Amino acid sequence: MNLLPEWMDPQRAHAFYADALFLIPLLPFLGFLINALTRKGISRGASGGVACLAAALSFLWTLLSFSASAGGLADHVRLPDGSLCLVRDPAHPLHAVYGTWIEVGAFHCSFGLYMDQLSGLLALVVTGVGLLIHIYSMGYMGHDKAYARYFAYLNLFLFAMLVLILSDNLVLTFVGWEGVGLCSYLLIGFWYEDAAKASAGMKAFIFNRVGDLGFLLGIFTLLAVFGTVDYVAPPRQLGTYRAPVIEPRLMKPTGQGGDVAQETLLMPENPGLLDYAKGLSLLAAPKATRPLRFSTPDGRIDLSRNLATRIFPDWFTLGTAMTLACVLLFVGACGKSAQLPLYAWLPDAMAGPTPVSALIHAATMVTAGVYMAARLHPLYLMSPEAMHVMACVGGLTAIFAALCALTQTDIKKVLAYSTVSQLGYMFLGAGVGAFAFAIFHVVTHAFFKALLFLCSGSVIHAMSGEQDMRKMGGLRKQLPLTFITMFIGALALAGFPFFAGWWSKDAILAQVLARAHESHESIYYLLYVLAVVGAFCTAFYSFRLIGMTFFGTCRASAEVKQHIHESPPTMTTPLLVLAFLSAAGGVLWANSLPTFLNFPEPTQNANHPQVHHVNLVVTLVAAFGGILLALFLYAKNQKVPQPAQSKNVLVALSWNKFGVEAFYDKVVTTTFIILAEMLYLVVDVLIIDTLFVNGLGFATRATSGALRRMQSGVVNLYAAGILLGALAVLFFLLRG
Amino acid sequence: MLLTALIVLPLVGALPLLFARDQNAREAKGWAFLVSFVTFLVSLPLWFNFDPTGPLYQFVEKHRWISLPRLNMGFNLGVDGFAALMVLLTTFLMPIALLGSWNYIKERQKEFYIAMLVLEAAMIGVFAATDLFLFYVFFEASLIPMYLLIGIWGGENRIYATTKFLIYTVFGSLLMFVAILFVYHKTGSADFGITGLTERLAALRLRGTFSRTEEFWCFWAFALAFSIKVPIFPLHTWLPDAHVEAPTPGSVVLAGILLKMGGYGFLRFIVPFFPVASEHYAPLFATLCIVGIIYGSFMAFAQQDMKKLIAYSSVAHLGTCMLGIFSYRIEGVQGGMYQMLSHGISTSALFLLVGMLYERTHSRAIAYYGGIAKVVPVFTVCFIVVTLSSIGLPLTNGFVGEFTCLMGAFFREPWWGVLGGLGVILGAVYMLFMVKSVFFGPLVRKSNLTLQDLDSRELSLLTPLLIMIFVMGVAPTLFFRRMQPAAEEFLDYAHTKKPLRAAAPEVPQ
Amino acid sequence: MRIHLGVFLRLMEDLVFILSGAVCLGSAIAIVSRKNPVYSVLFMLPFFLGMTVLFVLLSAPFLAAMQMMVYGGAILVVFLFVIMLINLQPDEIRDDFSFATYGPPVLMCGVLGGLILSFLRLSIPADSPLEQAFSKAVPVERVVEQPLVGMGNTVPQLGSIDSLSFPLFRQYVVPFELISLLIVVAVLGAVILAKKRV
Amino acid sequence: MNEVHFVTLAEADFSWLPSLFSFRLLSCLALATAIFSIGAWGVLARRNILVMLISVELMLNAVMLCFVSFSRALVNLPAPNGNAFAAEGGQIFALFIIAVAAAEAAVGLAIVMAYFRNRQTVDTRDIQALKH
Repeated sequence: MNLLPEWMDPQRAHAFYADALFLIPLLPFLGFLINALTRKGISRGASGGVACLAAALSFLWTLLSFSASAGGLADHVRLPDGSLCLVRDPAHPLHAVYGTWIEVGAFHCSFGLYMDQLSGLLALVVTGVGLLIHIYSMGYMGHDKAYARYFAYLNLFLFAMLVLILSDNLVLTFVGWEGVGLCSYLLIGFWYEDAAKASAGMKAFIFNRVGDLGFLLGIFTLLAVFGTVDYVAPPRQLGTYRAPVIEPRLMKPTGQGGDVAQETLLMPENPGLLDYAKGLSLLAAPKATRPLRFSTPDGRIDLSRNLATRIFPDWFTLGTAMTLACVLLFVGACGKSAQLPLYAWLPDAMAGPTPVSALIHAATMVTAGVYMAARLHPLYLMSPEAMHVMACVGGLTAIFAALCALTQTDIKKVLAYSTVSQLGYMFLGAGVGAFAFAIFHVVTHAFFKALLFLCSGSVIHAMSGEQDMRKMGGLRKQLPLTFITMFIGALALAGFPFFAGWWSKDAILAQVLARAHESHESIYYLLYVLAVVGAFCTAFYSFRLIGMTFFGTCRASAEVKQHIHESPPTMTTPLLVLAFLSAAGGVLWANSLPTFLNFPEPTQNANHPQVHHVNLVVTLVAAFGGILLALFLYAKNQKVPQPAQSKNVLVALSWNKFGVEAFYDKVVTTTFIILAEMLYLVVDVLIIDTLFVNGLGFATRATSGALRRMQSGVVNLYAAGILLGALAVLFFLLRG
Repeated sequence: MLLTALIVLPLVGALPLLFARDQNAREAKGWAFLVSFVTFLVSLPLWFNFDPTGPLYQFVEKHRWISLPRLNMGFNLGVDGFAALMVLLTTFLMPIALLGSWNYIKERQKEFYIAMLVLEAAMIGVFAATDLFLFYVFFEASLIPMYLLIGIWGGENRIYATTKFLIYTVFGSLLMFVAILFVYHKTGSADFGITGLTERLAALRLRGTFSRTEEFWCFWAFALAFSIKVPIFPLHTWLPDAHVEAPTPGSVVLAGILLKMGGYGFLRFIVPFFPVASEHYAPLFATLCIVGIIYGSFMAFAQQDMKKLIAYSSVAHLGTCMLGIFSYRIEGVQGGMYQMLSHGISTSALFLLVGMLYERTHSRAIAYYGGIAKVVPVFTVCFIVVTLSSIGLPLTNGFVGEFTCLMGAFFREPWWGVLGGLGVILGAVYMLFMVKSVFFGPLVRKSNLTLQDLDSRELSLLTPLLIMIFVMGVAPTLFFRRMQPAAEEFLDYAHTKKPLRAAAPEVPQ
Repeated sequence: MRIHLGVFLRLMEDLVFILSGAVCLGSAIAIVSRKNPVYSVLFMLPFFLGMTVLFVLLSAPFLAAMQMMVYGGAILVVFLFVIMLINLQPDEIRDDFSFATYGPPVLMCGVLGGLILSFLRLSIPADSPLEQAFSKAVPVERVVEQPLVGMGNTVPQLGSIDSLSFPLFRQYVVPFELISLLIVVAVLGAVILAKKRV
Repeated sequence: MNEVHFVTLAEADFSWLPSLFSFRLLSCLALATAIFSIGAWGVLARRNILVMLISVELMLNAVMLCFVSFSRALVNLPAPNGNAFAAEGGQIFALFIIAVAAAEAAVGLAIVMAYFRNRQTVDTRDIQALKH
């Protein structure tokens, strides 16, 4: 898809777009500044308009840059000698460095932006879905007082998210990483008069912080091993056209693997993490046993100056270091992407406005962890253990959250848990090496989950703020448009064939099964089973939601009933667009995605006929089973669940989220508070202050009091003193 | 003459106040602010004319002061990159602090402003002195105005607090004085020039005439004084009391600059003078710093009083920065220096904000507030921004310092980085908890409904701080470039790799 | 058997020394340990007598006379007078002789004595020139090389009046005058103190 | 001066003690020491000012004894730097001591009198003006 104007020389265009990348995050930031600094100044329409305009321009520019990066130089380039040279490089990334940020000792990190297929794709999703949700918000937040503040936050979020995705080094990614955390904190606590909502925001931030520490330590570890945090080698020089495209190292031969001999010849002068990983992957010896300090004979890869050997114990091999780094980074991902055990903030995050839940807590921010894993996949591929961890955590989260979602009655809570569960699927896929499909699922999930949230928002809007599904029902008459779109979304989520969700989830499951089939490790079979059960649950709860909301009779109170109305077009248009995407979005890159992202094909072959068919059948059965059962239970014969009073142990477990959140809220928090109080009272007040500091004071007073008594006024005693002095003098005289 | 001018200017400015007849002359504050602002303007060359690629010490001046046959103290001034930044921080914060005390100080105003100006002069002297004895004089001199500030214009419990503050500090610094005299005697009573002393001590160590025992004793004498000042973990209890009782500008100066003298001492004296002992005790001190980080955060969480909370938070933050310094990695050392600067900015801002709230309601209790964000939106925005910088959000000053400190610590010993990093989490916990319970939630107390939002004076004194927060967060290289030579010099001494110039001149000309 | 005269004299000296020393010590102890101050004062008499004898023995006859007159004659009597003037009834004398008040002083003084003694013993061994000089007889007259004004080149025997008076009014004249001044002042002070009602 | 080792009673030698019972310099000094210590004992132990004054007299006498016995020894030693009357010096100082003792006794007793007239006591436990 080449959107370049004809008159533009591809090379100059490429350079131009690379240098102009900064516009993509900058536009939303400008929108934020305008809305933040002129809070009272401009009218509601203006502030909303500014925000939407910023998002729209950003999306447009992303599209242009992406097209430039994706295919701007697809066919031929002009060599310096004027001859044409074929470059079969589907991906020629845009890379620009705008200046140094931090430079201390050996550490250097810069303000650099980098758009390759991966980051370009996600930037598109973010800006696109973001734009839709901005438009939707204009309708949804129409009645809110803090209109400008809302759009300011939303733009700020877009800015941070785009920095996260487009940055060319880990530390700048971390900036976006924390930035989106901040925005989610602000937006969850958007209605801060409600203490519960404010606390929910705080909870989200703190859980994220726990992950961020892991992320930081991961950065340090990588820095210690490779001495850099850049993803790839910096571009030659800023502004002018960069030669690397005609360097053979970027002429990746078609088909995977490629001519290793040719590949290995080239290593940029100061490589980035991914360059190192690529180079190491071409070395013969297994990484697991390679010592931390080595350099290849031809000096291609030189880790002999790294810090790691000074820091880590002797038994640390390169593999161990990679495992450490990747697991630490994955901890960060757990925080951000709400995986076990750090998922607990996401369900509470639904306290925020619904569009926010759609944008931040479903479509974009929470997938940052998956993006990080995919961005660093060469590193992850160097450490099987880290992949194991990722797969297991992902699988467990998927089934866990799906089970939790089964009995929720709050419409948004259901979607929240479903989000956690879907994220679990993504990590499961990444864990078995199918990074491309994980990203694929990120994209499709962004479509249908955003759609579902927006629909639920429209439902809530219609029900004048009611979120409990037990008070809804039979809404398909009043809200036809919302009903249809949400139905499509549910189908996509449930993995109904040929809907977006089906392609991606099916692919991931196939990969898991294939992995199990090839490695014969029982854990993967288990994971596959869990995932399938999860898929069944997904189908079930999504249609339980549909059934309880749109079918049967309306259980709402009278005055709510007469307010029920279809949402304004500003809200329904985005629904339609998203509905289309979640219906057809999967067909786009069903199987071409790996080559498109030029990720390595997963080691295992998912097209193994046996695997393929088994998986196909199983997933279909799970999906249909879940859908039919749910419709039968909740659409046909109307039973209103009362999970809180349920005697059934399983229901109770699911309703109470297996006690995890209770554990966090009660045990951890209380322990923390008590510990703090105790420490303060015992150590600070009692031991240090009372015993030592004031104790010294009292001791001084006491001794002086004792000494004062010696001045009794009895002459004899003074005489005794004199005599004692004489004694002492004599004594020392005698000692000589 | 620039540095001398900087020291003399506030003192001269204080003179007219001495003769002011009216006790609470409105002109007093205006004059004091004018003087401190002029001082700031005069100090600007330290930024613009300082050449990072030039010699280590710049703006060097030497004057005869006390030169007796065996007692030779020069009035020698000079700044390296870091000291220059500290002087700039001082001159930058002082007008802001004075502006912050505009309505806070009601009685005995002229004395107050005299004390502040004298304090400024002393603090500039501390960072500008290149003569150990001169440094000591200024170091002690800076105590007296602070003692008065807390003792006269403080809160209910001020006498206890100020006595505690004074005794704590003087206890340490007197021990240090003994050690200073010992070192002076040991190095042949030539002079008190810092560079000279350092190199002579190194030479003695090479010759083996400066025994391990002597070095360790001296180290402890120095380290105690400066650890109390920082403060490092078990010696921190004077800080919360002093902060709670001190008037707002007092807290600002105390947290912003006085505490930095501790870290400055470690950088400038302890490690260069006694590298062997420092290397030997670095793990111990790092452990104390880590304990300080975690423990201080817990303490902060347990507080009901905002000022106390912030005080404990600065225990944690300075723990981080000392951890960076003790890592002996260039990243950590520069990070430590940077953390000092940024802590000076953000904590001062926090104290100012709390002070403004206190001026309005005369309460610092967290429980007193709640949900006031609706009433004072601008104030809330400022407070949240400062909070975020204090918990180290990227693109604010807090992040750069914390990040580099932790990086240095991790490179020295991964566990230091891991444990020190817990501060990242805990910091968010207590700060956000305070923000939530002060600004968010329903507005319970009716009296808070009439709170005034920031007026132009308060905005204008906060703006520079907010700007600095982002400048330091986005363009840290401006500062790192200046610190680098100082940091490298420090590391050369720390690793005893410094090539000894025979009969080194006291300050490179 | 005949006893050599020198030996006999030495024996006598030892005997007298021991006797007078015993008297001094005994009366000193008595002075300090009598409950009633009157007895203390009375026991001063034998003490001063013993001292006088010792002085004679140490060839200081003039000093002995002075001792007898000033101490025995003046000071002792003054003490007696004072005792009489303030006639303490036995029940007013509240000196307790319990171990608590006597033990520590005795101990301290014992230590003091012991220390001094060992000090002396070590610094003056039996064969030291001082000891030998002490054990020699006192010369009747000493010959000096350059003659002294008004005395020629012989110095009279130690302790005789003229042997004392000469240095007293020559080289020790200033202290002598000062002492006399002191006595005048003391007398005046005593009179004033005793007269006016303080 | 030569070094002293403090020995236990068991290993101490007392062979020199009998020589104190002959007329020697050391024995005179020992006697003076004893008297001095007794005087000191009196000053410390007694509460009666009169007796304390007497004890002071004892101590003064002890000192006189020292002077005199040294002068007795000095006679037979060569006169230092031609001072013919080195030996007399001791006795003259003893003379001075007598004078000073007289003065001291006079004043001291006068004070005692005055004090007694006001307070009706000569007991040091009642005379504690220095305490305050």
